Amino acid sequence: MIGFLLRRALWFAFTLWAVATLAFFLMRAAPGGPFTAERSVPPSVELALRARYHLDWPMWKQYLSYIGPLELGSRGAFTGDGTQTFGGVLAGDFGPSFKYRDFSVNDVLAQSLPVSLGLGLTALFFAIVIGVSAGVLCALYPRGKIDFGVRLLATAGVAIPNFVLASMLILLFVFLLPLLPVAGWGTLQHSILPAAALGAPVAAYIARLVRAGLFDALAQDYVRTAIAKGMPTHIVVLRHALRAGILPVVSYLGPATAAILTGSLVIEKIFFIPGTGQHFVNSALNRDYTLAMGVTILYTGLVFFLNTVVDVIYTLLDPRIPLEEA
Amino acid sequence: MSAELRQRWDLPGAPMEAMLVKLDRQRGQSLWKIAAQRLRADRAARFSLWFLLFLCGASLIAPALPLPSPIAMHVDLEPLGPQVSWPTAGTRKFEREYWRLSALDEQLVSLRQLAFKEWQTGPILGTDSKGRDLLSRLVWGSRTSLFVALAAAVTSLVIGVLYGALAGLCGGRIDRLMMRVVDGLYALPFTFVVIFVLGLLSTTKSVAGISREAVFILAIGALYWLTMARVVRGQVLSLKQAEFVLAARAQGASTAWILFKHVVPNVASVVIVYLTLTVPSVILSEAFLSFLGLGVEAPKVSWGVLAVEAIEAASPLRVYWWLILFPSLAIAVVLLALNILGDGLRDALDPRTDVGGVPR
Amino acid sequence: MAPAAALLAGIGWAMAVASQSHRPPADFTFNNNSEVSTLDPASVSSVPEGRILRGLYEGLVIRDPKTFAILPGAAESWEVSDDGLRYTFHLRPSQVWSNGDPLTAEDFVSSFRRVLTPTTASPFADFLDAVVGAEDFQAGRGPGGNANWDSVGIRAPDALTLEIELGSARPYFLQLLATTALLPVHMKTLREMQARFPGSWNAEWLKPENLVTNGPYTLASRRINDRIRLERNPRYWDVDHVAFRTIDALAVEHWGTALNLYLTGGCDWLDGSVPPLYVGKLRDREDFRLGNSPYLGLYFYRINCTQPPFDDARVRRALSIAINRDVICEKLLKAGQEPCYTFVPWGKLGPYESPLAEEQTLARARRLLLDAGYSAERPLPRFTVHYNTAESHRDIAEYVASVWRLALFADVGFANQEWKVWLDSQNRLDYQISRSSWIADYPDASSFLGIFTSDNPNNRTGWKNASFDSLMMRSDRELDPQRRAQLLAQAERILLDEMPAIPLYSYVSQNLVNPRLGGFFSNPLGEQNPKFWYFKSDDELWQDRRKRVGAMEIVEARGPAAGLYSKAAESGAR
Amino acid sequence: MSLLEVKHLRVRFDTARGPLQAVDEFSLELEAGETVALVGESGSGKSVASQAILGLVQSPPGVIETGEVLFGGENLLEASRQRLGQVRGREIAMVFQDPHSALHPLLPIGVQLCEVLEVHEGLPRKEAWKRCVRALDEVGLSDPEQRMEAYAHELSGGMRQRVLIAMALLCRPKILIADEPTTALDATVQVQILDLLRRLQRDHGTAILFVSHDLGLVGRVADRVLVMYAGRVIESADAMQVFERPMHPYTLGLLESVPRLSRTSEMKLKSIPGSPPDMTQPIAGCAFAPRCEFVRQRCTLERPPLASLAKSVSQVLLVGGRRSACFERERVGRAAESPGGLPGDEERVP
Repeated sequence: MIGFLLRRALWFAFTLWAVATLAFFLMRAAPGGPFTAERSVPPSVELALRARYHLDWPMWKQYLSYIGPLELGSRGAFTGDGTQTFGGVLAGDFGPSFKYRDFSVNDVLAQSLPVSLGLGLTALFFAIVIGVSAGVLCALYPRGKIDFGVRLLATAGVAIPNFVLASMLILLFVFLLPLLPVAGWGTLQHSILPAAALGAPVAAYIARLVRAGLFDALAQDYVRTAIAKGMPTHIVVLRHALRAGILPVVSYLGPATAAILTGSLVIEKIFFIPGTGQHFVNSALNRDYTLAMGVTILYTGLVFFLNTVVDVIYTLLDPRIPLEEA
Repeated sequence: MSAELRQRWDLPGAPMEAMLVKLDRQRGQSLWKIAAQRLRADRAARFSLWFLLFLCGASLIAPALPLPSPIAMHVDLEPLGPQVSWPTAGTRKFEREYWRLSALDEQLVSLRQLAFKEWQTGPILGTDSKGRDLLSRLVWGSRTSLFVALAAAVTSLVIGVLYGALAGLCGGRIDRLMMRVVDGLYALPFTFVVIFVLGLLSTTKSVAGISREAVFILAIGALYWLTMARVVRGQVLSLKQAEFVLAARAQGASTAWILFKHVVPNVASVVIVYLTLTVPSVILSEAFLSFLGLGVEAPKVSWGVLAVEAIEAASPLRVYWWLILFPSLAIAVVLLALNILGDGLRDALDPRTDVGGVPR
Repeated sequence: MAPAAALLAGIGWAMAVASQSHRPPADFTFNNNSEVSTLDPASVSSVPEGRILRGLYEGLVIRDPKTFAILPGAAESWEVSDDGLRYTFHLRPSQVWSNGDPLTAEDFVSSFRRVLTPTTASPFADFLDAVVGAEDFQAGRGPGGNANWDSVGIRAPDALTLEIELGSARPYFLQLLATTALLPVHMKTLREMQARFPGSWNAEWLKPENLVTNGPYTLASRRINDRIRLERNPRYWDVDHVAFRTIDALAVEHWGTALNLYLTGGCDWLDGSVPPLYVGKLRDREDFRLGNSPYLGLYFYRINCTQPPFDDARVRRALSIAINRDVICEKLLKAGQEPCYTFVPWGKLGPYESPLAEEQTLARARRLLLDAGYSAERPLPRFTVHYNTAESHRDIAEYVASVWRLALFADVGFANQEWKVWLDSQNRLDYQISRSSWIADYPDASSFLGIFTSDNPNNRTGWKNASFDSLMMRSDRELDPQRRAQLLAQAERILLDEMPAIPLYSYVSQNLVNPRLGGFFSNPLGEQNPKFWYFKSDDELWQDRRKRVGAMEIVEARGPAAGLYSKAAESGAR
Repeated sequence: MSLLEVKHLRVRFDTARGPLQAVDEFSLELEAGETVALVGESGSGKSVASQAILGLVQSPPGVIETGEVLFGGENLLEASRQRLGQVRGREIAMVFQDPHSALHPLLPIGVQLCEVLEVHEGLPRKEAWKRCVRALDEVGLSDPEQRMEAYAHELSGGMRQRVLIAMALLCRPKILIADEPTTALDATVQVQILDLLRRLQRDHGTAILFVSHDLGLVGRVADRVLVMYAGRVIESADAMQVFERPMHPYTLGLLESVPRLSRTSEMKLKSIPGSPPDMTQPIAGCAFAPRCEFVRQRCTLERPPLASLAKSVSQVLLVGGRRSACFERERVGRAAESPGGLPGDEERVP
């Protein structure tokens, strides 16, 4: 176990480095910069701005100073305004955001991450509960009306773009039946509609996976054994079949959770939620180099962490697979 | 052995002979033939296949259909709801307004003018905020969407299969390294890459051959190959250990021979099924990128563009339901058909028949 | 079971964290359209930031929200010398910052000095260009090669007196002083933060817990992409005239969401462009203020004048003449936008009046094109219209292109570019025709015409004209309003003859406002000062409604029936 | 009345290529304490028939068309799902062919054992656990305590089959259906398992329906033998009779293909030529005809019924309940008695 985690950590560090490096140079190769604006600033001002964030340095120097807390010389400060120095990613400092100039990237993430986590976990809960129950229902009543209905809904859930779904939910539950707040963030009620919209495709996908997994499991010999033992249907399905049928869901949930927890631009925009999802897109569009790096590293870390968690859970669920091979 | 058998069976009982012939024929059937046979038996899958083929056909000959121009604006009108009654022909004359079409499409449009003259269908599905015909936009949008989806799926297929098969066949350290690369790429946020790649390439005008659409397709295809590579690698790995491959190897077959004779047909089933799943995700990705304004070039339409326009159509002030319903329906129906077809293909290609349900 | 429990626990935790920041609704909530990029006055001037900054800080002078007339702010009075070169401001005695520190003339001197300091990188340093020695100081030139503050004409003879000496007269100098760029900042906090957080002080001094301000409101909290909460500043000199105790500024970018919030009572005012689909639905509501509210913003197409065939003014003029602006405004946009044929929107601004534009006939356009050597037989080479991603830009581009195709036999393509890419290609003159817009910094024709001078970084057309440059220069120095207007008109005449850009229409403010809101005026700059806002009582609301003519659809006016009254509104014509 | 009586059972599978008649006119009687073997090639329908008794046929695609399964006078095919659950595992237990897949891979052995007692006898986990340990001990598993914690993949094939047998016998069922319980095992382990089954049968008096394709194995355990081909019983007899004088060419073929130590080297091990028929197609005559050495024209046109050999009531004593579905059974019987003999040439059809 420890060896496994150690090796994982090593790979994690390497992957993180590779992703960060790739992102760093990819971003700077894209046209336009953080200070390109519709209202052009005088050249001297742009120079000063670039100097403040060390964007006037050669690329390698910028890269090194971004990665580590290297002291690469600083500029003289004058009456309060000068260059910003930051410790580098290795010191846990992602630097100042170029777009949200009153915040460091750490601030931005610290503000938005709990929101995204709250929304994401609610959506995940919703998706897992609905998805698994729907899948089980299908297996209990195979090829009947319920099965067909669930499959249809599941396809619709995957097929309808979530922004369309979100608009429909709003019309339905805010204006037609005034039950829930239309937008904003803060209370549990606020999270219901966005979580539903965010979780719907995941729920649909889980339902399909569970259904397929259960059908597969139900055809296995060990299920026949269980039935021959006289186990009642609910034990057969929930204890025997589901245990095996849920495995594909577990592996799917790794990346899906990462995606859900980091939020969704569309949902956040429509429901006006201050989460991280919009930073993924906006930071890239704004050429907010540091914030974009921050969210990329965050996402990579999350994916890696969740995949590791999934692997551990997988080995707990399936004793046949040693952790090392996961 | 056969001579001996034939002798024994050489009897005046004709029914037996016929049975034998039949038996022989069945044994000789290839995987594909059996699969095709099974698919024919699956009514839902067969229907889906025909539906999709019909759709592809319709979108291919869209220029020749008597549809109004998808981009001609009639801005003085409020959006019209779907017209249930068959509209009287000639309420509006046909306007030959399109984006830059290929030579073939231009020919088709001319053909349409020859065949239908000025006649065109009325707003069967209604019109949008600029007075453009929704049906026409849906049909023309299907061209873009289906093409983009197919092309991206094929891109992902080619890269993914090659990469996955290579990793699986090489095995060992190379395999592990290649899969780690895939893991690493998985960890890159999707939108991030697309935005930068699109941004990067949208300025390089010098690569005139690569249109934005091509870039778009390549970018998406390049993102979907990851899963494909994993799937294929898994298949190849398990097949490598399969007895028939071992047997072929023992007989001294070359690797290439094994690959084409044994591995490819066996991987094909997984790949085809996965392909039917990729196409819908590409259609949805295109919708998402349209939401960001990174989708297809105006005035071209795609289902993604139409779906995005639908967001504005839903407001408590008024719901232009047809602008929401029909694009979503189009996407959903295609996805449904692809899913059913995918299920059917899996059943048909997987030698294990799909059984299910709890016995009493 | 364990994963499910962990999941539930996680939800609980995240919800707890999230609801910690949930506060009761503010007295007044409005949608500010986008997240403000910074609260540092030296760095920003755009409309959303302006609303917040005017609430937080108060400059020497402020503008009347309705007429833009200059009103006393931190300075209770001022004198201007006859030659217009020397301004003396007298600050209100016993004014304090929100932390209790006295507000002195020295605060203004150091704030202006900060704006002029190169490392501050303030884009508005040129607002002070006219001040003696300012340009030299900013460029680091001075006696002995060093920048010398002593030679700059901004001084504080005593704590309550501020003197500004100009090198050449600026007729609109007081208007400049009323911009957000020249608001005072509390330098003491700034220096403290610099000492405490050498790495991140730039952000630290603007945090709610650190920011010290002198305006009607203080910063209570701020969350990115969510809301900024302002709280009434009890130490503000005119606090009795501030109606709302708390104000929330939301950062909703999606118009549909903002509208939903407005309709469900989540906010009291939103502006921004209404999708054309819904203009008709809103038009009759009493809370939709539209039409008679011009906006000093121009929507135009830049032309890259360095490449053939667009280096020929006749081609550019032909392109401009062919476009029917009425169609764009009435059919595509529908919200009362004004067609523009000249570079100063509405053709009129204060004493200024634009020269007449060329006659708009298709024949004339074809004629010009023919003169330039192009016709149906020899059409213009294919060119591309660039625009940044947005549906309305796309629609307009499609319309314009179809006109050019049909009327001028041009083969037009499109390039839909992501914002930064679009800016970049404009900056590098890597385009042929590119959609653009410009919002005036201050209500003066020079704010529009000035961007076309040869050395202006906002020119971005490659067009250069020496006589235009000199006319603009002369108008800058001219004190007599009439003569100045004439000079500017001559300059615009040149622009109209040369057409380095094609003006299309001017923006219009489209406000959805709670009918109860008072002290709120649609104005050409979209400028609002939170100080003047208040809620009308039922009486006043009723009288207002009576005054308005026409059959308006009456909508619910949220807010206390007794109103949240501001004496500022009562005292005088504000 | 017999303990278990199956009458005229017909099972059909709806496959993609059309309906497949898996079991046709299957009848069976099982007395308490008796061992009956069901023998046939794979695909002959023996497994399906044995599973149909407990309603274990997957549906879809399986459909039980007609028939009765009478257990203590109660037709199990019409029993409610609940009642069926009570019978399964408690009254009639089953052991399956492949111990590798018959145990749940993701559940500890102990859980799988205990749940039987928990469900059927309502025992609390602790008591159930104790009894299960005893049961494992009884089937000769070493370290039963530890085995309870183990997972299936940690056990060898023989151990797994012992677990499955222990599981089946936990509730002391009246009938044990053993569907090829030893096929997937090593030869030495096979013998051990068979001995175990016999011992347990002796101890508990359980009736066993033993399904196998291996006639040699059947000889060791069975009292009576039913031979199936293409979904039908084609011969039914006491075990001794079958081995001494098979009366169906298929049974004969099966017997000849059993490796026996007693055979001399020149007595070649035979195999049955050809392969079983495609059962989705209607079969006109005897299903075995294409592979039969004794085939006559009549065989390809008319289906031979499963007829009793007793020509009179008095003969019943002699031949017992012996039945065969072959027109040429006498010839077969004669051929069987002369080892290596060819079918009588004299009767060849011109």
